[in-house]
Amino acid sequence: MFAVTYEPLDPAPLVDAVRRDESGAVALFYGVVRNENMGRSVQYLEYDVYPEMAVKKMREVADEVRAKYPITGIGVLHRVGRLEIGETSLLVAVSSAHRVAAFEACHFAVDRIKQVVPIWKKEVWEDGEEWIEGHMPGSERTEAGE
Amino acid sequence: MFAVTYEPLDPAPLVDAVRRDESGAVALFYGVVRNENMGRSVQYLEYDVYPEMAVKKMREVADEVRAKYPITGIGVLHRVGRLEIGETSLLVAVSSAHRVAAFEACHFAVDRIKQVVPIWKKEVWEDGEEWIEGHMPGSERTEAGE
Amino acid sequence: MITVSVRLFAGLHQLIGEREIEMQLPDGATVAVLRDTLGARHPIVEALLPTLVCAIDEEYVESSQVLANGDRVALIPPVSGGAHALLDVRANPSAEGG
Amino acid sequence: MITVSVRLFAGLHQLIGEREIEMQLPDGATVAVLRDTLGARHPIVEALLPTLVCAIDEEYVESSQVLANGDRVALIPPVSGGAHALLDVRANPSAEGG
Repeated sequence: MFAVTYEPLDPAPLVDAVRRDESGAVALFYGVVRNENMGRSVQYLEYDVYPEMAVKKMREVADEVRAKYPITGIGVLHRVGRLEIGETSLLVAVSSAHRVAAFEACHFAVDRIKQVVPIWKKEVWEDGEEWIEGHMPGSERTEAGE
Repeated sequence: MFAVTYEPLDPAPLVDAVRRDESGAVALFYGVVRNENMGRSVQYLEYDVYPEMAVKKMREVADEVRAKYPITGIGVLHRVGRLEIGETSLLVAVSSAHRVAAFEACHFAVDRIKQVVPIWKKEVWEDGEEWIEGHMPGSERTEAGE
Repeated sequence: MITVSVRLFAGLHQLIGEREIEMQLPDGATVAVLRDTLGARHPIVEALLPTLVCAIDEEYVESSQVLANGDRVALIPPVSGGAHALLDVRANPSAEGG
Repeated sequence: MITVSVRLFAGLHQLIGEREIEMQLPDGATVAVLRDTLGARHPIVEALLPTLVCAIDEEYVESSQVLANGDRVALIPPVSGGAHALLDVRANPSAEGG
């Protein structure tokens, strides 16, 4: 299960989808909108996505994880659009026979997803906003609050 | 939230309970009944528990995790009684501002829970059963299928 | 004589067939005495006894602990991940999923 | 002349105010030409252009890639974790929660 959606994320079907009868462990990661980043108080986040490519890249990350760890299943859901503090933006579920592989593979998958999946977030503060894009040169401009 | 129950486990209230507005990540671990162990086909598991002490030890593990990692919340649910293949026996949820601490603290918590919480499981095969108790001397006897 | 209640778990519970039993012990009896007395009364569990640790009021106690009348004792088999390392009894973690 | 459609995301989308635009380019135009042309037409995004990578049919392509009439081009800003390491453009992961 690999998807991008504007709706709230539901972990239950994702966990069901990755579990096999050989699975003894499932590691599930929630990326959550928190109220602070780099010392600034965040009001909400806005995520943008290139949907077709995002799902394709999620599947490529899954292949990479399967090649690297003895897992029995993997799935990724990403929410986009406007998200409030406490809402879940990302779910990554990995199942394995044993817990060490489930934890390590899930952690690696999250790292890779944040590197290669074309999804961007804009932080909105009381006095401005900024697209968080690997410190692209334009960030000073948007920081001024356009 | 720290509890032992005979009912199916629901992760949603556990995740809600550990999340704070400062949390950017939640790592959730599912221990799941799998169909095979040590080369033998498992029919189902039976868990026994010393309930008062189990919850007390869960809380001690949580204190240990809080002292070791910068987390924002932790909770543990363990199911006991008879569990079928694919059912969830253990949920451990850890929240943190950042994902590295959430993953590492959750993994550590699961390891410690399996070491110190007085909960035991019996594997039931087609031709016998055994309490999995750190290879206690009596295991040969129960292996014969009493 | 003192009377203590003894809670049984896992293999011990299954072999004896009771969740909780009462035991009469001489005044000044220790946990070790309780264990020996249980083995004499239920020879089927004798092999398990050396692996057990004992808790009173949800705290682990040593074998030398003297019991008091009315104590609720729990006899705790090794946890799969090696709980007994806590009391240096033995710790052979079983290979386990999850 | 060829006509390509260009999809815009994140800051680029916000600055230009369109999700997708059409651009006329000379025959044989490369991705680099497209980028320069976009900068000339929308000076407000000029500072962003060096950081963008380009995808056609959901595959990343180099700046030297020659465009064909009807291509659907996506202009992709850096992902926070450093997607652009893939093409050796730049990778400055932002400090990020989650």
